[in-house]
Amino acid sequence: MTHDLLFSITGVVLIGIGLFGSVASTHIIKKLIAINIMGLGIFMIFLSTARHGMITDPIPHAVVLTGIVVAIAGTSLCLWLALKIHLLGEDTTEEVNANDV
Amino acid sequence: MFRKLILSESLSSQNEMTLLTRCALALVISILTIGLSAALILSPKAEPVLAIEALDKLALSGVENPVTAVLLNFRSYDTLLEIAVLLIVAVTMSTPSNKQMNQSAADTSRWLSVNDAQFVHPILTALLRWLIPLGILLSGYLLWTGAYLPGGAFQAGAVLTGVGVALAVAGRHHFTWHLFIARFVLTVGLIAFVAMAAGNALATGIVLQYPIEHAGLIILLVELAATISIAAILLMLFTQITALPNTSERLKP
Amino acid sequence: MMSDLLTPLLLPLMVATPLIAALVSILVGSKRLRVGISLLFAILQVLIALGLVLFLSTYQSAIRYELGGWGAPLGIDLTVDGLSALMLMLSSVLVLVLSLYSSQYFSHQDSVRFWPLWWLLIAGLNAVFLAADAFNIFVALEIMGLSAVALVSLGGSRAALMSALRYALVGLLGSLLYLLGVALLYRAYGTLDLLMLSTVADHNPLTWVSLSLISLGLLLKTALLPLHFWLPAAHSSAPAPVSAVLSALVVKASFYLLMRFWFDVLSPATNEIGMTALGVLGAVAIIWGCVAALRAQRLKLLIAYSTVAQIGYLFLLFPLATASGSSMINAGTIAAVVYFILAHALAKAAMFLAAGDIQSYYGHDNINKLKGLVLTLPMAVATFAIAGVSLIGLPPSGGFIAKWLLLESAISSGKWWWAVIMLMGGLLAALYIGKVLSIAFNQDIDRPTVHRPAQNRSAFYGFTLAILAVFCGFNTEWVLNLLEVQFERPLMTSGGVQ
Amino acid sequence: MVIIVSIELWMDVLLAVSTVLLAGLTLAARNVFTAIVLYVCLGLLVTIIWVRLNAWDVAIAEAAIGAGLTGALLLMAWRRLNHPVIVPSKDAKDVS
Repeated sequence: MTHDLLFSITGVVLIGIGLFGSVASTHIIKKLIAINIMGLGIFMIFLSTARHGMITDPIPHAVVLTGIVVAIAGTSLCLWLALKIHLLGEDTTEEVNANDV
Repeated sequence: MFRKLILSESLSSQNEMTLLTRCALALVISILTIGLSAALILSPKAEPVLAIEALDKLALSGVENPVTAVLLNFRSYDTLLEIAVLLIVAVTMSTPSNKQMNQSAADTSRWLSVNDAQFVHPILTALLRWLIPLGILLSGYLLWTGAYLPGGAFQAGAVLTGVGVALAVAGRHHFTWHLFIARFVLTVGLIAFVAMAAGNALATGIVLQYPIEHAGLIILLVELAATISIAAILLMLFTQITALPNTSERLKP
Repeated sequence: MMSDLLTPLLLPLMVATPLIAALVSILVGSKRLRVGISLLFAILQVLIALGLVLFLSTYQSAIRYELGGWGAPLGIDLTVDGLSALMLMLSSVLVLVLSLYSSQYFSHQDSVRFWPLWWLLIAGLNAVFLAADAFNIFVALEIMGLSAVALVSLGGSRAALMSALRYALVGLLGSLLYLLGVALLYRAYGTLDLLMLSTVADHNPLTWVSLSLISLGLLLKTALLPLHFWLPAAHSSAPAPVSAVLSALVVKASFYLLMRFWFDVLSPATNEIGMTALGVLGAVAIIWGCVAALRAQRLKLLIAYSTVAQIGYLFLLFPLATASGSSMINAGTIAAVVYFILAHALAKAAMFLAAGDIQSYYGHDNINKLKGLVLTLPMAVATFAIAGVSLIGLPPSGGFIAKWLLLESAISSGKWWWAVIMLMGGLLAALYIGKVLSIAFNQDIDRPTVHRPAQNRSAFYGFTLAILAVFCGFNTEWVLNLLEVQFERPLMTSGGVQ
Repeated sequence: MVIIVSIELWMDVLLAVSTVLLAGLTLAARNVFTAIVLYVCLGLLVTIIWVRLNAWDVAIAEAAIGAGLTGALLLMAWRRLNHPVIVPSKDAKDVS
């Protein structure tokens, strides 16, 4: 029991770290890494939930597998967009103010 | 919060937030983390009713690995939609990439073509002779044993992607993604899934319900198609992101 | 008898149709074929949705479909009740009109990616409206979110790509917060099925935390005020039909889920403070969105800010749904909000289409340079004006009915101050729409620099939507009746408020 | 609370603590390249945890997709983003 709780709490801490990183960091790749770390934390909660002594619940496992694939899809879409922007040239920072024209 | 985004390294020292806001953010998130942990510690875990039901019905699913049973039978609808998620990214990236990337006259009328690259990685090329058959074999093994042991379409697809990535990185081979055959390979997983759903609806009257006696075989076929698509899409993500506007610079360390 | 057996099949068909359309449009090589097949599937989808709505309103019973024949906790179910049938109907009608518009809007090069992504987006939308499983909603949200991002990026400009990237990051974060909430729910109750969750969920810290996380994730996707920062840029830099579908349907899908979770699935965990907080944010969004729309220089940006304001109205549902002291949920408020969704979706889509016509004719959409617009593009101005009537909430439009119902429930529950906000919002909306119209009717004519012949047909589609927005003010009875079709359990009448 | 002194538990505690530390280091890294490398290490460490949690299917997928392929994608994208664009793209400039 403590065993499962240990990894659940680890998951929560990972989520905290990831959440902070995804908001606070400005570099696109670091933001994506942070979001992925947050995903790892969530998966950890799912998988630690799956352990019930002798029985292992397969449903969270399937859920996490799906989650991993969705995560890489999202990550690569963001990377591709970043590259497209980079290939358009010009400077690489962008401050789009919500109020500008 | 998401106002400023930096794409290249040189500017990464800039911070959007002042130290104070960062501290405030850290404080808020640590409170949230502690609250969440407390909620987890205080609340009991549910009884594994669903797990027991899943393991009970395993015999009816056509496979012996419970995770494969969940992914391709009990909750196959999620897996179907998930392949659609991958397909979205594939479609987004499938534009014929910038013209200038192919000065080396790679044959773009074929899905996989051999080009006269200026630079070929000698060690990788030698390694590839072993890696490719080994990878395909391992992928097939993972797919086959996915029915009873850990493994299945995702793992097999990922291994197959590894083979493709090695092929692309070695420098001799080039993938073209907007051809019909490539588009077919990208979609075959979803096509097989939808066809299976429709076929099952005709056979059993319920969408996605397998006829029990053939369940194992149908699952294997759908998984095979899904493996091919997953591998192709993941490989495409990699090749589309690696393809630089000028190939000559690509393999410089 | 036969129809009873076949009707449930309409549920999986509703997801399968757009998926098949997406697959076909990926495989088909010629543009003409792609467009033709897309229109065919769009019509098919309207027929399927119509079948569902007819079934529900004649038999007055909700439908549940067990995919794979396993049944709820182990398998995944699809469900449709009055609310979701209405959303499906709305989305399929809008999709048909927008598909017709898009068939002319996109050149061959763009259409290679547009049609598959378009259909995948619609598959995601339909999957959200039909979903009865918490994790399935996550996957459906991802389909919707990622394809929306991809469609925004079709704009191709730096601004479009940048806003798509920001939208993608926000969307990913939102989905992850939602998934975390689902993980906690699974830990606490051992099930992902919404119907089961709604019967077992009770008032405890874990449920409360997971409701907050799910709400936060969905609020990010719905763009309620402090979390709206990504919306104006994304909605205003996308191609016109994409902007239309984003404002009309995509933000509504996540709001629909919020409604489900607050009033249905996790209602025991909700409390008055949370409800009021959401209402206050909504009120601020109304005022702030209107002011920002007034200050906007670009037409599409103005329309996007107006979306921020209109989303605010939707959130007035939360404080108004329960009369103080009573635990009964006011059905009139739900109906009002559903009316808001319908009327706003149609009016906003019409406006974006009109703006798209203006932009492709003039080559820009700078409001101050559109003097004399009424002479060059009279249809676009008419569309804008009629849709504006509904947004302001003037009779006899759908927007009027929505506001009327909402005002009524605000007064009857004794919370009249919300009514003041609503009236102010209407007034401000009249101002920003009046501003555009006064420039359009200005005597000095700005000659367009980029001259692309106006397409009468594409102007017609926007006009149709605007007329529909007004027209949906005439059949209130029918909508209210349909909304009463619910599952056999305290769906939207359960009281969890202390 | 009884503290069970077993090797397995200590191993898990060690795994958990090092995972958290590694995640913190990954995001604290000044250099993006370091962050990517640390993230891949984190992915491998987490793979071990998945094995400890009896999730072999997930462990295989995590090692291949989560750590391997994601790491490769991040690395490639990072390399390209730092690479100045020589030929200005013909893609559409800002329309607005």
